Amino acid sequence: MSFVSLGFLLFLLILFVLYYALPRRFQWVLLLAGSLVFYAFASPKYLIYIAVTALSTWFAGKLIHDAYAARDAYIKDTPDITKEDKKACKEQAKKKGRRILVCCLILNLGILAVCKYTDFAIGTINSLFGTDIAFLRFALPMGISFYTFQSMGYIIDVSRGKYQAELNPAKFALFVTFFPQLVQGPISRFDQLSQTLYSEHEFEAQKITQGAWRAMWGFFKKMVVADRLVPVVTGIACNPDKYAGGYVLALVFFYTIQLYADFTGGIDITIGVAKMFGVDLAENFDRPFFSKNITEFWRRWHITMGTWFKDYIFYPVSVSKWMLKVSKWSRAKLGPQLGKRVPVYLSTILVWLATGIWHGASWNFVVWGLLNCLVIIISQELEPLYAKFHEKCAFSNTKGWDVFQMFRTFWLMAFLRVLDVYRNVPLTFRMVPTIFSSKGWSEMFSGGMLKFGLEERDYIIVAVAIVIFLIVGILQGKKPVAEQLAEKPLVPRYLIVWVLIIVILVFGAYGIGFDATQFIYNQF
Amino acid sequence: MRKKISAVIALVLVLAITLCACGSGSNSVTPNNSGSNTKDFVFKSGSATIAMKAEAEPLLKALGAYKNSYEAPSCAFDGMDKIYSYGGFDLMTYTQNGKDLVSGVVLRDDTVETPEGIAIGSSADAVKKAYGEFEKDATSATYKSENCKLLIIFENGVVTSVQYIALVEK
Amino acid sequence: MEELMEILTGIRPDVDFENCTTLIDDKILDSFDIISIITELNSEMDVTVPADQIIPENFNSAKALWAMVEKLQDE
Amino acid sequence: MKKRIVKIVICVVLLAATLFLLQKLLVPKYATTNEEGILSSEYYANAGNNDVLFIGDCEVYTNFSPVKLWRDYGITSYIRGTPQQLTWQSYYLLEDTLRYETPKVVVFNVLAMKYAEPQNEAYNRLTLDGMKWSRTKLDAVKASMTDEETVASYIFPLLRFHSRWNELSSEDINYLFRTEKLSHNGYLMRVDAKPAGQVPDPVPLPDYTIGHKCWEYLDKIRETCEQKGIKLVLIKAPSLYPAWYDQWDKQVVEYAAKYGLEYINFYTLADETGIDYNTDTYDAGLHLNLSGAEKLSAWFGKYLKEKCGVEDRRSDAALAAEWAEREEFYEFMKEAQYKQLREEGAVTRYK
Repeated sequence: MSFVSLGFLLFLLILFVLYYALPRRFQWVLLLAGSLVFYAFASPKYLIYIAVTALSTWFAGKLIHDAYAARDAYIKDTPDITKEDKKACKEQAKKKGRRILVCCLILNLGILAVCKYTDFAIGTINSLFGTDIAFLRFALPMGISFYTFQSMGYIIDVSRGKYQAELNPAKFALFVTFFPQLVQGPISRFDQLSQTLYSEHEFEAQKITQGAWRAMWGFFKKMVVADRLVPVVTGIACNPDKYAGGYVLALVFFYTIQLYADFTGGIDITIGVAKMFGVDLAENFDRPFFSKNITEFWRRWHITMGTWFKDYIFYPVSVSKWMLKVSKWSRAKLGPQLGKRVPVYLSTILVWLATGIWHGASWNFVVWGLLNCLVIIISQELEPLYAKFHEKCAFSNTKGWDVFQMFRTFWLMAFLRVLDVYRNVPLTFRMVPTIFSSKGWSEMFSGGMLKFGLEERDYIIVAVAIVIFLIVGILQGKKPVAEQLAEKPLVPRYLIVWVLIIVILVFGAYGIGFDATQFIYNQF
Repeated sequence: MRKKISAVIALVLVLAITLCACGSGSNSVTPNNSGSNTKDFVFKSGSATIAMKAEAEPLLKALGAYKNSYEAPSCAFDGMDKIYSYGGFDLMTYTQNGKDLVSGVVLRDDTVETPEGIAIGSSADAVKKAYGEFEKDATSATYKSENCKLLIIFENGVVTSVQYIALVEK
Repeated sequence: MEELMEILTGIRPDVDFENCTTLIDDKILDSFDIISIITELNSEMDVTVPADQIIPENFNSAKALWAMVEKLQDE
Repeated sequence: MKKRIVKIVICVVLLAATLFLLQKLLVPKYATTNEEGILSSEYYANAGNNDVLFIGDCEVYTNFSPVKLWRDYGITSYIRGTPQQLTWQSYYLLEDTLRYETPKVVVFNVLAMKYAEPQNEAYNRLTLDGMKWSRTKLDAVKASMTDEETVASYIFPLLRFHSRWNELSSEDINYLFRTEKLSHNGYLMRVDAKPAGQVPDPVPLPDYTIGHKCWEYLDKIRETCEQKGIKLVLIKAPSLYPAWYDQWDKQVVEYAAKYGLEYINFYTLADETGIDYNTDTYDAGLHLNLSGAEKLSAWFGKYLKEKCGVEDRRSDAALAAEWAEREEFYEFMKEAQYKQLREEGAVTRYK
């Protein structure tokens, strides 16, 4: 049941009415029931996966909790405990916790790896060794990458003693299966989400309407912009021989807009819907295309994924004993200046490899990850050069320079993202340079772009929408737009909402959206 | 030590159970050898090669005078269905964006045959040899290529009709 | 404490470690700097900082850093 | 708290009103383009007192003239036909009509039996959108939907026609709240003629068996008529193209014999009805023009009177007045089309 469907709206309506009708203490139970129904609709066969992950993680959490409780009890009960004895007991509990953690990680990450990467591995083996192993084509349960990472984050935090484990299995199941965040994230942290997930929520009109506006804004981005661009993007990407040169540049641009609208739109719907139920989810985007360099971009795009990788892969790896040995060795061998960099860059490469693989089971995602890493390392290296440039040239800290930097970051990210669309690394590297050839440019501007089922009106709508994104982005800089909207008097406030609903219904690219005068006498 | 081993075994067991429930789904990318990509079936008459969905105008010139032509509003929407009878076969066209395209060719008698040598009156075995197997003692056989569906109808083992039909997505 | 200050200024000379108390919150130190600090602490002062100690409270100011180092040393 | 509820109610009502208005604006009007779309909605203004009900596709609404049947035999009739109206759609239109009146005779044209599953979305819309909302319409929508359609897009046509926003023409504005009367109790008149000439032989089919869904709904039509004491007559209109294969005809004849129904294949009665395919068809044999339809109605009126006992109701003053109005509109349209034919050489609009 995708977000953009009447079924989902109906499901939401029923759940919303029940949520605020039933006594408050049943609210979180209702959310759990709603989430399971949502999941059953989306992929009934795979309820078992999410159940296994939820139960195994909850059980591991309980075991660790018991182990630590036993440790604390032991220390408390033996008043005259010696320092070594205390240290030994702590060590022993820590080792037990670690063992349970490792089992839980193997099980859940194992399921994710097998479901998502078996065919990828088979494909690679086939191409490397020329073998012909048949694809197993395991189906991917919905949201497996997101809820698995979210649960693993929880169990790692518990094993680190960051917070207490959740002993009530149903409450924990809600944390894993909470329906809005199942499809596209955000990857929440238990200590933040549990504050509002389980608490009782009054019918706060203000918060609910702001949640509704946020969701509508998400629907606008998804239905009016993202879905409208799908035919152009797939049209160009799937016929590389027919559409080269200028078309590739159009593909790069439109795919980035579509991805932005689709992803941030989906997250807006998620956060908006959750807010309507009084639950606050973590923000996943912070006006990403206003960032002036790549590192800043990756602090504002898919924030929860970035922080997840940083907290659970980047830091542990770069601080692990093995890595410290490497840094000692590299410092000795290559001298302090260079030696200092090795551990940091090594862990960065590792993180970006993991990020790439996590995005999808194919080589183009791996290469995309590594390219991102390369750009980050280069910009890190050029840091001193930039610093000098800034002092010397006055122009560099004016508004104009900021805009140039944003422009540069946008296009850099756009070109990296095109790997996603061609889904084939050599093809991408062959197609991108054709932009500079004369191919396709003239044809494109004389009606070539109308070959994908999109008419001029569609491009106008997309252009207007991009301008609206820009304006809202600038407004968002000062204060979240939903709050600004709330402050406005009644008439303009509902006028904006009213126009938004009409724009979605009329200009949305949904249904049998073909030219009506043609529809009676078009040619079959 | 024993406890540890049992934990690992339990773990592997659970992993195995969930994976076998891993029914083969269809949503991952299926290898895309799109249908039978054999060369398109075409019909030849004199110097003209008639392919499905090709522009009708040049073909009409090449085929020369026709015995009879009939034109009726296309039942399936705007534009006109046209049928040109050349005696041995009929050529049918439909209109798309103002242009007439070939929608089909029907062999009417045994004076004409397909490039593969099949005509009205040929035997079922000849058809099998020319185009490939079909269901045993079926009353008709269809062979698909990129733009064309070749339909051959039988009555007790003898070909009674041969038709090229353009595959127009509905 | 002086040794710690030496390491910090070695990595980021442009940052005023004496009295800045929002090194993480204002994103003055990024993940690169944090890792460099930890590896330096390990090689210079033989202190191993476990991953779960990498939290804003410990890294927001030089004093907080020093408190963490002392805690780790006597464990 | 009360003020807040009032505010919300006003906003919701305002929004609903604008969406309804928007829907009215964006839905095709079928006044000057695709006029057949108006047929299914025009019935409701003329419901009641129709002794004969024609149900079928374009072969009923172009080949029979209710005004001619009234003028010559005093028979009151209505044609509930739409383009490519499928067998189950004919059944549901019958069921819909029975909510308003009970005719004495129902005439069903069997050409639709060649389609055994939903054909395409555009024709479905033409048939179903004009129907008034009822349980019957819901069943009709569910039975006719192709897989790309949803029930919601029928309940809220805005979801379907929203993409017409930039094809709006003056027609959409003029006919926002009124409809154009184009049919004569369901008959769409065309006066021009186009001789059929020689129609090519039909193309053999691999399989002639009529689909299960058609028999299922033909049974339902038959059973409904039996329950309501209505006489069911099956007909096949005399069109030359597209072909009505003998193998199909045989199956219908067997069905009619099995249930004691009358089945008239007008194609075989060309000489009796006096149909001449050089002067009586406007599109080379697919549909009859006015003169053809009147010839066919003259023959069929006699049949209805003698075989089905349909009475002559010209003595009823109220009905006579009503039909006089219809005759006047009939003559007005006839003149308008002949005038356009004389001046422009072709008939491009109904009025």
